[in-house]
Amino acid sequence: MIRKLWIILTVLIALSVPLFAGGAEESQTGNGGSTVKGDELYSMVVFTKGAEYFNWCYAGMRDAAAILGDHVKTELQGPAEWDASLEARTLEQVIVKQPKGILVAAADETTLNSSIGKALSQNIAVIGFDSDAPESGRLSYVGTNNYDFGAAAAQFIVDQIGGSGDVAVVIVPGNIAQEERAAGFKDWISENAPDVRVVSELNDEGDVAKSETVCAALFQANPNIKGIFSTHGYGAPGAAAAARTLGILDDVVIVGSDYSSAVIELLIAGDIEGSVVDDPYLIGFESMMLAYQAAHPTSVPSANPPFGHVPPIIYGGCSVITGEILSDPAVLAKYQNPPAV
Amino acid sequence: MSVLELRNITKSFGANKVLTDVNMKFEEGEIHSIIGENGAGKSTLMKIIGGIYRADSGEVILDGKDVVMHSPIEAYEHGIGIVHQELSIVGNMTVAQNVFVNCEPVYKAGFINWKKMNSEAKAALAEVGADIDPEEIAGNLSVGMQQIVEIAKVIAKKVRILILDEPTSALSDKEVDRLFQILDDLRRKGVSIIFISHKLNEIIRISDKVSVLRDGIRTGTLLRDEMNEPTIIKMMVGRDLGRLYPPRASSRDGEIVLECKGLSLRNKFSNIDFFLKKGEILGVFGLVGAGRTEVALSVFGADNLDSGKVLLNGKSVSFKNPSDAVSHGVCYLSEDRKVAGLFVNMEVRENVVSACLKTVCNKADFLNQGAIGKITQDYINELDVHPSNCSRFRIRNLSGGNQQKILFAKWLAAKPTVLIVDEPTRGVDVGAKSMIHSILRNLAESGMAIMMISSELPEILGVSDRVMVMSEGRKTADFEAEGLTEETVMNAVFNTDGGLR
Amino acid sequence: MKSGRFRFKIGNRELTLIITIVLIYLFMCFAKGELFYARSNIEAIFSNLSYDLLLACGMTFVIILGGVDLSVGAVLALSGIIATLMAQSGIPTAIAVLAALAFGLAVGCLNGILIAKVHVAPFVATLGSMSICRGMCYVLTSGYFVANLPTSYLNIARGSILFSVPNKILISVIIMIVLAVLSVNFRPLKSMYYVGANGRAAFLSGISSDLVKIIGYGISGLMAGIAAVLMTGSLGMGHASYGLSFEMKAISAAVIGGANMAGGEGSFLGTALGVILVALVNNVFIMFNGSPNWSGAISGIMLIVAVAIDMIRNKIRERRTA
Amino acid sequence: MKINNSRMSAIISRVNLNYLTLLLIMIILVAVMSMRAPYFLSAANFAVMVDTFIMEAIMALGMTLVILSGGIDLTVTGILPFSSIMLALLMGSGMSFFPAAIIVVLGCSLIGFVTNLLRKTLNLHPMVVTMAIAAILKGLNLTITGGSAMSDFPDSFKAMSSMTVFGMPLSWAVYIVLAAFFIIMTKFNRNFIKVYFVGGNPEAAKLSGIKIERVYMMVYMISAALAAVAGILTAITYSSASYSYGTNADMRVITTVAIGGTSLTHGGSGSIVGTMLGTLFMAVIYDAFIMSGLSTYYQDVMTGVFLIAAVLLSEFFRYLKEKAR
Repeated sequence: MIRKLWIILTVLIALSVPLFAGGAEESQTGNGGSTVKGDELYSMVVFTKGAEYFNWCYAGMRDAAAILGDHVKTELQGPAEWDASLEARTLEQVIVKQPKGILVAAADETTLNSSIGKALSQNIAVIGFDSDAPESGRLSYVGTNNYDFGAAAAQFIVDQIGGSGDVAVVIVPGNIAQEERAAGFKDWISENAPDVRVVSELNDEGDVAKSETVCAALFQANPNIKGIFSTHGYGAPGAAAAARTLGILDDVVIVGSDYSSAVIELLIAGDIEGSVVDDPYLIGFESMMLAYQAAHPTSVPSANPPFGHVPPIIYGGCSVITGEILSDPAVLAKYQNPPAV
Repeated sequence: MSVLELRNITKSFGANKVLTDVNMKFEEGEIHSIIGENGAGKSTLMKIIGGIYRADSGEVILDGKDVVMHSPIEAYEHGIGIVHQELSIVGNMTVAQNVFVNCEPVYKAGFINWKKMNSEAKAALAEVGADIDPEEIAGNLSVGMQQIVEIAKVIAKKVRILILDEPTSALSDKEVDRLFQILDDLRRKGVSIIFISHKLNEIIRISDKVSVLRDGIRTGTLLRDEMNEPTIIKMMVGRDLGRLYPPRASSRDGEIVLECKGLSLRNKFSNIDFFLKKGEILGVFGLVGAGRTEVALSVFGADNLDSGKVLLNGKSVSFKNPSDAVSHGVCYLSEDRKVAGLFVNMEVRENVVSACLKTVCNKADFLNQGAIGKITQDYINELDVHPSNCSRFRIRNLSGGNQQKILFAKWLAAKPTVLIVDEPTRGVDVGAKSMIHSILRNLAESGMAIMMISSELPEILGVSDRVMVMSEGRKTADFEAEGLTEETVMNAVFNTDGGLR
Repeated sequence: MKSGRFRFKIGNRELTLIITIVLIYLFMCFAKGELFYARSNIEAIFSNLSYDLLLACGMTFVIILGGVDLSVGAVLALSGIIATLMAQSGIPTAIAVLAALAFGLAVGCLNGILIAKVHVAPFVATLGSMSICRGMCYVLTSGYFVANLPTSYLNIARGSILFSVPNKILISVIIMIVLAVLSVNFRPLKSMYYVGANGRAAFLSGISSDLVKIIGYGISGLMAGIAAVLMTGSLGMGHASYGLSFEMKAISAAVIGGANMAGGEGSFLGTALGVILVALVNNVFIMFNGSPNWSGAISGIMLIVAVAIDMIRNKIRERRTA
Repeated sequence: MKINNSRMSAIISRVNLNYLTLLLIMIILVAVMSMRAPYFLSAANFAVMVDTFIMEAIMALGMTLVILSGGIDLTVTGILPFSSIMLALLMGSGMSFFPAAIIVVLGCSLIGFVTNLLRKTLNLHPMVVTMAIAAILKGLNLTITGGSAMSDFPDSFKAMSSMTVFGMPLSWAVYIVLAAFFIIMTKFNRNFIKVYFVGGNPEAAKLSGIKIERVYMMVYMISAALAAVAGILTAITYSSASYSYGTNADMRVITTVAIGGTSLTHGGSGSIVGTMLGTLFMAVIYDAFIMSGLSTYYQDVMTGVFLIAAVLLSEFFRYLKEKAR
């Protein structure tokens, strides 16, 4: 009996699906769901959705879209896991929605190439940001020169430790941006600070608690350690916790990357000395503007027809923020209120 | 020349010598029974023949050739098939698949021929007199039916040497008759059959020869005309057992302890009434699947009741779970000791106190190891468990009969006033069996009310004071045990006017 | 009292682990000298294994019951976020902490109910709650840190009430020792072994196996809750990514310590030794500047190595007795 | 008419309620989605939806066998990237595609072999061993690649990403062939049917003369080989190889198999067809969240909810069946 009922129910509902589909045209929801005629959808695709950095990027994108008009809709997509193939799949799914433009932070340099190519071939403007896929044919890239980013950290840390001593780098292996930062860091030191040695590279798997573990062990293994640079946003809080447990917060210089409420708090408290930051909000904002520009060609001749003219690369700068800089309430306000996503 | 000959087989597990210099010959077309107490080494011997164990020394000679087998598969290849004591039915597969496991009929390309498999399974089952749908899922069958499938499975393999390790423990008498007919047929076809059983009457009925093992030594082999119960028992235990069953209750006027009225559970049993008196043993007889165990489980709180009343000492009770029942002094000794009775990977002492953990704790709920040790040793001595220093042994290292004794110890330690025992002597040899019977009687005499569920009619008649008969979920008769005959009981079993199912 | 009420049997596996740990320790003392055996290094090792110790404890319960709990990492993250969000918004610390513990307990009990009452496979039930909890972390925080916590909250983990040992070490070690002692003779804990060894038999013996299971999973969740409070307090912030793959570490540690995934076997002392062994090897790894690529594989490698050593020891002993 | 009726009821009685319910939920989901997102019912979306989950779909076939045998295999998350990296290495050193692919598949099934060997000799639960092996493979993958993606493939290989077979992408064709193969084998091949026996009751299977260790070896090797195939297809699709591929794929695959009705409690019950339904279901969910514009944060939550719901339902039907008996 139950069987029969179930079968009948299934068949009935199956038959009614086309009815639902028919009604789709008139429905209307915001935030990139379905769009009414005249709306334009722009999608941001990232590789670790939920990372605070990308939230800032998306906030910039959203504000840019608001300036461009009510008809410009945005969405943030991407897998929570760090998996380039998953990101590529998400990108392909986004393409089905036929957005006007896609902003991509690529999980690695090559995996997304074919998906980006597919989007371009369907007249969807693709702008790379943060992490580039240089051979993909993306119209433009907005981001930071990660090599310089690492060098800035090196300069700051060498300055703080007085030009001599041992330092270490915290890194998640396999992330291009972080590898470049580490390379920039090490190269700058070997060229400019002969008395400073990079003694160790640590993997904290991008996890604050793990970072605490590895840093604590590092401080034990190398009592002469004077400074530590984390190439990503989660390393510095972990290193600070380790130093706090061992009571050596005042003896080591901890420099992080990017900003988050946690990093800001630690900077103000003086537990970490500095953090190298670029401006993810601005990166998102500019990427959105470029995507819109590319999607709406003007009379200016373009290198990538049928898209509008956009510059191939825009590098934003980076700077080191410290507790001192943040003591200015105006500066602090900028970092303190993370946008809701 | 013998089909199979065992020469000087010796086998030890650690320091424990299980078989010593055993010699035996098995001829074509004869049924050769092996009997012995638990721990006498029968199962080990069969496992050596079946390739599951290897002997430490001695030879297994097959058709005059010394063979060494490393696995059951090789034994099959030599034409040796075993119906194991533990069922080897896989519950989630169909009956046909179980019958033809590992030798499915296939097309030339190697694909299974389902049609042929089902029809051949049907034929194989018909051969053992069972009308079972080969496409039925085997797990849906009763234990007795599964046992028959198991037998069909081995017979279908066309073996030359067929070993049956206690095949009748889950069968009704009718099914046993049928099985013996089949064995007869096979014997006539020249198959040599090795039959292991604890049931003396069965052995005498069917065997051409019977070999007796005691403590790993063959004490003798009897031919057909030399067989009789006293001789065999004497060879098995090395002494006269005297009376087979204990005396009946000395007094029959104890008060009623447990009374059940109109117990019903959908699809299981309906309208069951019975009562238990202090000092009495109520025997509950029925074929496998009659609903006896189900009634016991429901009374014990392990299953639901749709309707009916349970009165304990005149007060209405309804046990929500076994823990409730145990704390009221109602205990249930389950039929399947490995699945539902003992913790085989835990120590003997841990098993003994498992049903009375609360009583061996101090006020703060900490176990008193000293008390546990003492209780365990007391029961080991009282029930004559071997070896007597087994308190810290793991259960799996004990023989079946000793495991059963530990199961008894576990429930006795819970100090029950009402004890329900379900097939208390399943898979237990004559010596241990009579011991368990006298334990039951002693318990009753000491004021316990006992309900004994059994499918062995002689046991029911010999041990009980009153007998209740169940069939297909209904109670069909109540008898006084004194002077009751097997025929009367069997008539009651089959005199049902349409069962539940 | 006399016949060893608190008899603390050291099993073979524990002995293997103790020998291994002592050998590694001695080796490191020779190789690195003061650097290694300094109090601060020992403290560093212990301070970092405190979360693992708690989760592995809970996991040992669950494994003894014959199950597995994949949700602990995610429950840790979510309880941490709940507590920090509450503390951040000015709710009294005590209430925030209790909320975290209660949440952990609740999720654990729900797992237990699904497993005991509805007979869902432990792997599936806890995989489901893992997904749900991890998802909820991001729903609640959008991936932002929850920082700016009151000092009273931070001090739970950072402060020190005894011998200037940080509280988080103290709390987890005390919980561990209490459980290790209780599991020997305390009836409610002892019944876990019965339920794990044979659930049906335990039920028919009058042990409420369903309840025991629910409590076991509940404790596992509670441990995750406690670890969450300690972790967020020690690090000074809550985040959705906390506790990633902690369940695997906890399972490894318990199995290294001799717990049997089939149920009925496992010891808290062994688990503690397993956690210590992995932490020690991690420390050694960094002392010798090992490649960061391999740091994630340490617990897996140690698992295989430890079990293999134990097996070889058993073989040798068997041969000697034979 | 009467014959027709009885045949009808025979068909009805054979319908698997689990699968039917899964189908029902899926249809409802599709209905709701197509209401929310106009692209949902389009052919393009269907293609993408299948693509999204094709790698997991392939691995789920092997995982079904492993779970049917009563085990579990977490190594797939390490083998998938490992095979793509090995392929890149071999082809980078000048080997042509087919020999390289064959070596990779064989090499990865060797990992399955070793996994099973360790499980057996150390007497460990498969979950624990496979977890350890997965961690070791990750270390290996990171070391070989140094963390960056490898794209050192010849152009002929890169062209394969747009290759079609009978109008289908290569990965679909591979999946269809493999799925058909496993459906037929689990129904008709002795060796594959043994998996059910071993999962249902290993002791009984052993006594029935089945070499159960050989069955375990087979399923772990198949699972590893299929993960290798998935890795090769991933490399083809993206013309790259990276350690990051397949992160958490083990959990997605197991979820798929569990939703498809293969039981992790009662070994030996479940089927490849069920897994295929589960795959479709997961593909719909993963696609629906992106298409609808709902926050993908809820995707994890919903997967968890559906996983538990699916298992609850199948337990409910099991209960109904038991009650009816």
